[in-house]
Amino acid sequence: MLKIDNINTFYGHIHALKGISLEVKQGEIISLIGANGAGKSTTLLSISGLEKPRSGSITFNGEDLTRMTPDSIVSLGISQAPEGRRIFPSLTVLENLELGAFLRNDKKQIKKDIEFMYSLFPILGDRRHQLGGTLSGGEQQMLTISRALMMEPKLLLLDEPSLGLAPLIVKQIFEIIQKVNKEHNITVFLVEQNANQALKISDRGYVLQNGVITLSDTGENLLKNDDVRKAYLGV
Amino acid sequence: MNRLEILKKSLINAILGILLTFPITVIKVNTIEKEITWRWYMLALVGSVIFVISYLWIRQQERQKAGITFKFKESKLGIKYHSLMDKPGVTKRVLIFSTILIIALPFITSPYTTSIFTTALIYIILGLGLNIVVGLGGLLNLGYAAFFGVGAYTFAILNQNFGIGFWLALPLGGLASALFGAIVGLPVLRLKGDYLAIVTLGFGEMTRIVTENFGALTNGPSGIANIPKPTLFGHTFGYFGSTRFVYLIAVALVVLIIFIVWRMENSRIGRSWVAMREDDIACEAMGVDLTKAKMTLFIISASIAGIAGVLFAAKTTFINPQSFTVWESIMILCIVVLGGKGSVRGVILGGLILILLPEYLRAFQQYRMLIFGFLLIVMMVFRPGGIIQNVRKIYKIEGDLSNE
Amino acid sequence: MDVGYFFKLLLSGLTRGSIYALIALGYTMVYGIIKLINFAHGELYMIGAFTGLIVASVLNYAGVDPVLTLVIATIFAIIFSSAFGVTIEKIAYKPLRNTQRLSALISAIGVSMFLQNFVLLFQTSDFLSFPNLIPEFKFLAPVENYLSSPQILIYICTAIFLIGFTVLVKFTKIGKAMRATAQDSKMSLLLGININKVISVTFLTGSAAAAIGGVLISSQVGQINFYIGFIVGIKAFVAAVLGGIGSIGGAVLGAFVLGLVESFGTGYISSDYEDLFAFLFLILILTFKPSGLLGKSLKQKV
Amino acid sequence: MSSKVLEIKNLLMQFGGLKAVNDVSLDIHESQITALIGPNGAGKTTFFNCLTGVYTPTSGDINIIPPGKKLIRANGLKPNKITEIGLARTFQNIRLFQNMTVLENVMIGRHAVTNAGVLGAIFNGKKTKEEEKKIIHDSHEILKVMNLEKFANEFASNLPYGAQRLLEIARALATDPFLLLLDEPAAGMNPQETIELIGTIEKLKHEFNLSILLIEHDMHLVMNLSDMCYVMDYGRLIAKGTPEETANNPTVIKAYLGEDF
Repeated sequence: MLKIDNINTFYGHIHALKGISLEVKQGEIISLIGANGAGKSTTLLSISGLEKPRSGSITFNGEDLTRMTPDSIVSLGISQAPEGRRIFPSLTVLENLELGAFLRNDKKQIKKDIEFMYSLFPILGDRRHQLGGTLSGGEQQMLTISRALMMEPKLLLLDEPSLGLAPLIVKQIFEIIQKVNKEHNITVFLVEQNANQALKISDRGYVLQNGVITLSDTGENLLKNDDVRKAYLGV
Repeated sequence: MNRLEILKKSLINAILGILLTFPITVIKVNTIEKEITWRWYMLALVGSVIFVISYLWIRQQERQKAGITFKFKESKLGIKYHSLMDKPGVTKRVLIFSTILIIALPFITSPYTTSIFTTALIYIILGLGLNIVVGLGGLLNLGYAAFFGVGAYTFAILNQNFGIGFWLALPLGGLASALFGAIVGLPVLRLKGDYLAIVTLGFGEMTRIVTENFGALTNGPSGIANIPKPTLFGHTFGYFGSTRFVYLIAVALVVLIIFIVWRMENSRIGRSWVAMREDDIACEAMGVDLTKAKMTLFIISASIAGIAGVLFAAKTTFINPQSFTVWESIMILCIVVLGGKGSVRGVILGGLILILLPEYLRAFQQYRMLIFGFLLIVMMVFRPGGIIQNVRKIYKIEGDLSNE
Repeated sequence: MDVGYFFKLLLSGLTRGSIYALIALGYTMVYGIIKLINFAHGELYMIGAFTGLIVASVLNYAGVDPVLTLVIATIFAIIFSSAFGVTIEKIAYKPLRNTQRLSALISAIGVSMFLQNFVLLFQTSDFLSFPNLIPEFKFLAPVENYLSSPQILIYICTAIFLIGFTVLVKFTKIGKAMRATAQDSKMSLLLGININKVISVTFLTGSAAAAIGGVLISSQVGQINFYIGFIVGIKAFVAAVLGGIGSIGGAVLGAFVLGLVESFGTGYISSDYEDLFAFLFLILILTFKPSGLLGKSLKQKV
Repeated sequence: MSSKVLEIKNLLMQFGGLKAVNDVSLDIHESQITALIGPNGAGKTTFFNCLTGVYTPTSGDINIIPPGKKLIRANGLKPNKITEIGLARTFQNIRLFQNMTVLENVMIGRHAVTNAGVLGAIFNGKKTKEEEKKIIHDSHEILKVMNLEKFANEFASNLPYGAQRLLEIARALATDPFLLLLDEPAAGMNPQETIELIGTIEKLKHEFNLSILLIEHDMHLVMNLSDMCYVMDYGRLIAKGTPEETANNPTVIKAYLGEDF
């Protein structure tokens, strides 16, 4: 479905991604784990077209993304919930969700989908007319994910959904990720610091170190891998 | 994009440009005679100018996109320059030579040239002063000309009423301006970013308006004339002599202020200013009193403007409120940003360019301000960091300090 | 106290306020979206006024009906002002979107100088008189000492524009996209919003408002020159900041407050200090409310 | 039990109708590590901001008792004053001076304990010169302790993430505090880095005789480090005790940790 082939991305003079290749297949949950600054977010931003790789290609169902603008990439069905939540603080919960469906025109279905999000995260339903900025961190994260789902994505990119959240909320979020993957057939590409939780729900995983992919295997195997255990699981 | 595509795009831009400017360029209205003149030849004129500019513009944009930027160090001239300068003793000789040149300038050129260069030097002083606030402290001040004006008027008024001369007025002007800075600073420094910018602009305009209307002291819009030129131990100069003398004083003041600014930048205080610019909240948490730091910045920068003001009054011997308008403040800001904010060399370069360029663009007469505005845009689009990017002295650990 | 005089000042304050509101809107919208003080915004008002004057003169001297002339002139003014606004953004601001804001400000100053001198050069530095196109409204006869036809027209046009604009921003898709872009442009990109389009629409709407203001005020005052945009631009900017820059309601409120302050200040205190009141009031307000009347507190999240 | 260095009584911080910190009382004792945990939006960071002078609390008392000195009521003091008294903090979302070097970042921390002024800067006399030298020397020492020496001349923005977090702590140490306030020091660190951080914090506590208050989500770190643990939810304190006690407290599990912790 998504194929990244040997991309190199630069931030000014910093070589952030050094020839990364990876693949995401239809229906999978894939996680990309690695330390801060390894280039995880850059990988996601490159897919969404916010960072342009200097070389290499990114294809989605055969279409080359590297030459497309961010909005046309979204229209292909790739949505991203970026790091740090980034909800619109002065818009209401409802308006935030509506903006998630910006490229859609089926008003009735949009309404239904919003109700569906409220059923996934009841707390959002309670706060629908509240401004995004007044939500707590966990609620904001829920809003970010549901907003990304409002695009009816084929591929959902999640950047650190558990960052800075209380353990209880983290658990909930991961359950929802699994749920949308299984029940709604949404492929998920997950970038996580919390390697333990992420690998547990993933079909496969990649380990990124200093802009290079050093390991790739099934989630299960990576959880057992000694290097991974030492560096990312704290064992 | 290849050349043909650029040409095609430029052609389209030219046509769009013609359409855009049509009413203003082609139709001329004479509302007194109630006549309309249609200047169709303008179509060709405007079209071709836009075509050429568009071509150059797009080509340069393409070059920058491809990562080709002009680096002096790597250009032919630059390589020659650096290989020459790296030879031992050359730097010293160049320094001596340029010092001599700078001092000799008024004696080898016309008084007119000397006078223009003096103006440039005054603006360099202003640029250096504003640079402390904008470049180091990151506070945008759009009313800087008011401090300049306070210095100039202090000299003019003190001279008219008490006969005080240039040399005594110089520190007094700086002091008056510093005091004014403190008064302005009190309400202003709580504000941040653009709020600060507009309020300083407001203060600048208010100062000008009060000056224009407070005729008893300032002589209103017509200003104060007959301000004396500086003397040397009571000796007065003739016209040529005093032009040269003012120039030399300006040079001396620039050197002195560069020295002071340099010392401050590399001190505990200067460091706290830079930290404040980087992140004011963290800076405060490190124990820096922000109010005090901002106030110090503001006052020092104001007093530098005050000194420049006294010098300006002495140079022109005539001042009126029109010399201290918003546009003047904007000019000084342009010097700082164009040259490269935070950099002393940048400010010097910016001052020379912004003052000398319009003077020597006089050949183009009425076009000069048009070209000048355009050049500002071009400069910012293609080199937004200014001509010289800031090179701050960085503290480094050399060797092992632990055994000292 | 002379009640009549008071009302006269009040109404003229509202007129000023209306014009400031139309211009301040553009300032605040552009600021909200790209965080740029568009120093050249006042120039768009001037371009609007000039285009209006030129078109109106051509039609007027050709003997076209005054009301029709005014309508056509306003439409042309809107078209050309908007085109200038969008072009300026593309040329002078877009390349600077990711650099320090100060550089973009200098670029805007460059644009302002350029446009002033462009009009000065191709037209004239003298004042040009605007043809008298606004009909006398008969129903105003009983109050004609206080309220003139142009004033009524200014109120009506401003009200219509403000209502239309509110609808645009609050309820349309592009309006929502504008608000989203203003809050987080990167996130808006990730939602599939074409922010270049949003920014263009912002400049277009802002310039259109300025053009309307330009034509209206010129036909009231009766004459214009190339410099009218600068000082009005600064006043409108003051209004936008007064209300809390970035806040649309704030800009409108700030504009009317400023208009009234100026009108009463010149009427009751002294007309010599006309321009002083605006700034004095601004400083007073910001001293007590550093983020403007309706501005959100700038307190950053720590 | 050792003596108190900080005493909070009935602290209330209200934003409009929202009580972000609601009637919180807690004490911090000398040479102890106190942890403050709780769900997101519980008001922990707001509580921190009240202590460090970023916000002025609506009501209640913040009393600082520097070891061997008199009690100081700190409500409404400006952040730099609080730092001068001896409380230093780090920030949840790293706030380094990005375009300054690592060494310079720490040198700013020495600002409050030095005093060269404008005139000193211009004339650069013997005293000023010596003070500058000492600032560099002291800062260098702190970098050594934090194991950041190798980055000394790098720009802060070029540091790896974990090192940036450490630099935040180094910079805070430079102000000579007796109480260190750490806002999520392990946020975004991987488990390996977190383990190292635990060691570093332990070391600091002993070497500088520091009292520490930390906000953290990483229970591993909290359990390993803290002597005392407070739990906040919806602005209120809902539990206190040793880390083990808190981890087993049913209220805490329900509000924060989840069943299978």
